[in-house]
Amino acid sequence: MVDYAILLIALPLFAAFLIPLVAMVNKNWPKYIPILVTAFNSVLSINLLLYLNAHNGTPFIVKIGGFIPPFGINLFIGYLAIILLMLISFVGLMISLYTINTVKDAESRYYMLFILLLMGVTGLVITGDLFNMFVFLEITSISAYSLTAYKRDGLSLEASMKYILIGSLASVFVLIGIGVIYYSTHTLNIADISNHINTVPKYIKMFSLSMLLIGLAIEAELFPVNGWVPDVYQASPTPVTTIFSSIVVKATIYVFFRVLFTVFRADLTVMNFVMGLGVITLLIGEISALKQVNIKRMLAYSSIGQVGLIVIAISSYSSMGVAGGIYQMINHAIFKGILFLGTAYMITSVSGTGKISDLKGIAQKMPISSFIVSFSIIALLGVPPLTGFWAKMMILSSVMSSGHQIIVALILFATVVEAVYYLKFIAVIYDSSEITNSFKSTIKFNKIVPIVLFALTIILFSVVPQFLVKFQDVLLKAANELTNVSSYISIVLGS
Amino acid sequence: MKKIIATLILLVFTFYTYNTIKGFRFGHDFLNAKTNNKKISQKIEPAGKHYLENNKLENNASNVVTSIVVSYRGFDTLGEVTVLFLAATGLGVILTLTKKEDDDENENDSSEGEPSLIVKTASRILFPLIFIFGAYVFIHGHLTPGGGFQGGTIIASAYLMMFLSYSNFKINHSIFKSIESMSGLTFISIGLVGLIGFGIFLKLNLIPMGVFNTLFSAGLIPIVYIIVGFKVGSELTAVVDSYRENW
Amino acid sequence: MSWVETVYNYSYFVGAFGLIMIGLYAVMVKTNLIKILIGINLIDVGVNIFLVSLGYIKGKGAPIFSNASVTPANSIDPIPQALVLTAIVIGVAVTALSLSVIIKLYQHYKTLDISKIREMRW
Amino acid sequence: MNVLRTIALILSLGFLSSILFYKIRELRNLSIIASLSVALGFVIKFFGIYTGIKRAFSYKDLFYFKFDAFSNFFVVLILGVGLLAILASWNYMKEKKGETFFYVFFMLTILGMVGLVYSRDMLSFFIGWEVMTMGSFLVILQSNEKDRFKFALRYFIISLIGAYSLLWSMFIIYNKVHSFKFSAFNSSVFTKGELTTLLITISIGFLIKAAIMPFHTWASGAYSRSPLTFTAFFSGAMSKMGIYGLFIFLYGSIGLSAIYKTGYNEFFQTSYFQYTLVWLGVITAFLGTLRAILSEDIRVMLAYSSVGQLGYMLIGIGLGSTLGLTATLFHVVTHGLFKTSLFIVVAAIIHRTGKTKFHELGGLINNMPIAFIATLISIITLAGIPPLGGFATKWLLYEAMIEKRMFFATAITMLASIGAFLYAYRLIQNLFLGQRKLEHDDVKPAPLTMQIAMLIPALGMVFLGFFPNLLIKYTNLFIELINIDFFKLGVKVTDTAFTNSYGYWNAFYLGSAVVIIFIVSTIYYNLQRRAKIYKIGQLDIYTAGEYVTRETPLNYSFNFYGFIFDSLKPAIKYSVTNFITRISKEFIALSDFVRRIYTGNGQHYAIFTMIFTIITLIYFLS
Repeated sequence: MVDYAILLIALPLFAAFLIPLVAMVNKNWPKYIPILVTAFNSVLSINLLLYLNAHNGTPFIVKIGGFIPPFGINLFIGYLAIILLMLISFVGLMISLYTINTVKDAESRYYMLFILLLMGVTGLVITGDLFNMFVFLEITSISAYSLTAYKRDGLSLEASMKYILIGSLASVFVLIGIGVIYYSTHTLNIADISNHINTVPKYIKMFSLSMLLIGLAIEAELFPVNGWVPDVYQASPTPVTTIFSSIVVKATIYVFFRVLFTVFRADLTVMNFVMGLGVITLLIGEISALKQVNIKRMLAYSSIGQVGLIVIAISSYSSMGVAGGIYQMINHAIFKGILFLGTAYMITSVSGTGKISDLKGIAQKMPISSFIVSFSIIALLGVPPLTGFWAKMMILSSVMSSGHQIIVALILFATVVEAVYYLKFIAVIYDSSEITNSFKSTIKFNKIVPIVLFALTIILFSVVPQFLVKFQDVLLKAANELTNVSSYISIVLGS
Repeated sequence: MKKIIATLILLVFTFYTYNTIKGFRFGHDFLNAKTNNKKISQKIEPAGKHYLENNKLENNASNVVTSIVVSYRGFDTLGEVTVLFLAATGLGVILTLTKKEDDDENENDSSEGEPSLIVKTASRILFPLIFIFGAYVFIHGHLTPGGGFQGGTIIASAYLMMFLSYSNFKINHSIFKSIESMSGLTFISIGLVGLIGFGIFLKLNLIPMGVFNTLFSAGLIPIVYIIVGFKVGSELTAVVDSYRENW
Repeated sequence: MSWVETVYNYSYFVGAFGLIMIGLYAVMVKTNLIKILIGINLIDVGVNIFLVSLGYIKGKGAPIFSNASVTPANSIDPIPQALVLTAIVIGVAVTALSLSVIIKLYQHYKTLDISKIREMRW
Repeated sequence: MNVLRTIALILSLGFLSSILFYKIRELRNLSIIASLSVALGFVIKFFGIYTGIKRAFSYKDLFYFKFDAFSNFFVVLILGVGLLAILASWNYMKEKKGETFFYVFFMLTILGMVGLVYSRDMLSFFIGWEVMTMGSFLVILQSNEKDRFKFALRYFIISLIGAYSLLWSMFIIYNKVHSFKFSAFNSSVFTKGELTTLLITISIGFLIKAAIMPFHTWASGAYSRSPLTFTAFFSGAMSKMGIYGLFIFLYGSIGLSAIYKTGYNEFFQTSYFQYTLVWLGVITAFLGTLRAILSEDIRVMLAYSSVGQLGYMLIGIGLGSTLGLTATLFHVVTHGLFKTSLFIVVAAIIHRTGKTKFHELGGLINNMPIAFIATLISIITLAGIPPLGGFATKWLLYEAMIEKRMFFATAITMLASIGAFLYAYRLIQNLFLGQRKLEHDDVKPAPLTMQIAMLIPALGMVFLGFFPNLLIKYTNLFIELINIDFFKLGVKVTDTAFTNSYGYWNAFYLGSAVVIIFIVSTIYYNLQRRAKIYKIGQLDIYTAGEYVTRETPLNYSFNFYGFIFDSLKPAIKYSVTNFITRISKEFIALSDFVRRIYTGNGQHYAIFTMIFTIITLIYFLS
């Protein structure tokens, strides 16, 4: 009985609808609901992992409404989905811990949007239906639009406007793509489409593929279409930015590749194109980050670069590369969680505007968070034997073995560029000359605890080799779920 | 310059779209066409055909589109409802006035832009009629074209009319909010009942299916659509109200 | 098939993509935010028409079995209609949200010109 | 228990205790010193036993380590120099700002280095390499210099470029050989072009760490800005890791025949690649010496001196002959000894006086006699004057170069060693002799631990000067160990001398002769002095009929080699440092240009989207 997996979506939805009623009873209660929901989801996804381990790791489907897959909507849950689910719920839990007493004039609507954003991402990760995926994409983006504008000042409205403009184009392209593919296969189930995709005339298939690729590339922040990203990251409230960077992008990248790999059974020409996009995204992101003065904007460009790296890894199409990409997703989610939350904590302590120079010498006042931030930067740069290094090794070796030596060199070059601006940032926060800013020091436990927990995760991933080996096994299985089309079809449609 | 670029882009886009559409067969009866393609390992009929043929058996709703929207793809509809809910919430968030801006526009001259008496009276009469029409549309969603979304929109339009004719017409926010929440909760609860009872989320044939093509048919579909109608109506009204209040 | 014939036969598709093209042109060229939003709405409408026309089958009617003359065999494909319903609702939601953003933007910047609203760049 | 595991355990315990007791100075320092000396003793104890026998262990078929004499040679250097540096830091770092974490990161660096030296696969080598770089970067940040961040960053970034160059070549190898083990390398699966790429990327990685020109730009800043006792370790042991890496990659793994495959020159009997290495070494030795001569800051001078000395080692590597490799290994030891000693002397002087420039100091011989003796012995070794060890290096090196018919290069190298004498002389003349500054009258002698730390290497140098053959006996063995079996052993060793095809060098006889002459002349001098008691003080002179007071500067020490500087002025502005600074500026300008693609105008983003659409459609549909 794994049908309770639907609770991953149903429960947050229930909670979101419940919040207005709760808020009527007591204004302070809604802020605890996200914690409860994400904690529940964490427990549930761990439970699913145990179930999967007990059943040979074969992915399972959940039928909604009791209809057999090609006719009803189904969920598809395997190791990959569970890894992402655990990531979503864990990061979500940390951020909801952090959010208590953070958002100014915190009202119940913020928590509704927050939960629904997480719900949309969860749906994206587990759905097995193309149109349903579109719906969840829209849920994700509409809640993201609103959360971006949450501060209601000029910057956030501007960012939200740009996001809506580009996001609408994305949804249009996705919808056209879905329409064309529906017309050619007469079905919307991903497995069923995949089963029929070879009967579609090549021209029509490629048209549909490019439409979906464009639409999803916008959501997955690939280069020429990611103009909205830095603005949105800079202007939205920091917990929301953290979710964008840690979770939402990861889910959209997953969807991007699920569509390419499974729906279209993409071949090498497509993958080379995507890899090229990844390389450009990586380079432009890292190079643009070099001269930023605003810390959130710098981290935003860095996220873009990391997205490029993940895309390169997964588009190498070897199981090692895909596994490395998934690994890097996890790493990046944790690192960016620390970086965004940690720097935001610092910035609120010095009441700064978010400029890097505001944080001059902050390390003397806030040693723990400064240390953890620096530590995560070092791990992000891939200094061995920390966790970032192993992911990078997997990615590099797979890209190398797919015959793209130049891309390996470019990745390494981009990492050097990344090191420059990140180390400059460390230099600023450890600058001991003098502190210009006024400093109001109160240790807030709800802020420091998520950061510390994130750091412990890094150490867990880095230091415990037994865990690492087992983990690599899981990663390879997850990669196999993404690349192996025929097993996907047989699991969903039955053999 | 921008125009030239845009035109060029659109020309290329049109070229490729045209080439693609050329491959389509408009109006072709693909539901009943026979495919003898050997590439497919397992032959599965088009989903549309399956819905048309099995709808009566599985859902007992005479409107197949409704049974698809509510039953076969009920999960989508849940998402759709969520999207509207999100839009209403986000709108409320964005349009909430911050206190600083409040002071600038504090002129309450309500009498000047007031519509004439004829408009007011007519809308007062029309309001219940439109309301009932909306209710009719969503109650009969499984029998006739229409349904929860359409009916909800009609109800919201009734409120819109009232907003237009009475500049000081106010709705009770907490009631609307509660309706919104309660209907959403009910929708999910119906889904959860199926999950708890049968292990299937959103199972809609829990109650007797009734007689085909009558009001009491199609299991839980009309009930879900009524809930959706309430929800959409209250949400869209809230949206319109937000605009009006915060302009 | 000559292109005139194609256009004639596929008038729904042509209309749908015509709307999409007009909308895209507005999005790319017009600087007024409201006009851009209208452009987006045109694209939405175009896509919806496109989706509906995908399910159309010549000589068949709506899939509502309220009288006996309608049978599964002479109904059109109902799925695109269900999809369009969802797509319309989503389009409405996005439009409502973006209108509210535009209202607030106007109050803040006192302009609707998109090229002047660029405090964040580079 | 496995020796390797024991050493790892001992060092890790030291590291952990440095973390645990990071605030309790005595406990922390003692535990670190204890762990280092136990490890050192352990290595030395098994040094002989495992000579030639290769003790190895691997973990998960991924990490592969070996305990053999070649590695032990370097490990003894690392642990020894590390021990001395930490000993010296006890007083030097006392009550300084970065004291607490200095030891933690120092131990981290040592751990990484020991790991990389024992590793016999590229993956663990790389991990050790990065840990070392990271640790040293963090140590530099613990100093009190104001501009330490700038130089530490430069060091780290350039090191990262080197490391990634190495990583790239590792992946090129792994992609073909499917193993990271050094021994698994098989040159037959590589084409000539690939081999050339490999050689270039590998050598870039190591030349950067060894600060060979043109990759030396980080060296002067990083050496002079880190805590000076660490610089002793940095220059004395860490810079040799580049040399070690070249050894193990070029000759231990890739092999001479594969290097020859990339292009062989009949006249020089060497490959073009090696020829380039030799010339890089020669240029580095010459220009590094020149820059050292022109430096006014003691620390910068020693930094450039290190650069120049590493150049000598590279020459030996590039030659690739037994003589050359022997010279390099020999120089690794002598350079380790005298640079450690010199940096600790300088650290002591700066610690006591707070001055870092030559012209601010002088006449310290009476205040710091032990430091003077250590300096004297060190610079004799540095300048390559017989009878001390430096001469043996030079002798072997010149012979090796002449053997390969590189006469012009030899001439320049000889010129460079004369230059080495020039700058080394300044250390004596400007620091210890001459006129003492007024404010330095009551400068105390160097702290005890630093005195110990500077004297031990001095003794080592004297010992090596008399018995170079003992070391050469081992270096022959090492060269054998790293699989260069096709070399004929060119250097024969007897008890007191070593011989090769070009001649014969018995350091013991010569050294004894020098000592005897020294004793005799001392006795003679003292007898003479007793005869005429006529003592001349420093101020017993007149200028323009005026008495000279202590305030009058008598010592010529500012801009000491100014005439050389003046003659080279036009050339100096074309330095590599300026070039790299310019490149980085251009790059930042480029990045500023690139990010302008995010114009901030939402409509532009929409247009980008449409352009992307068109590109995608054209790519996929035509």
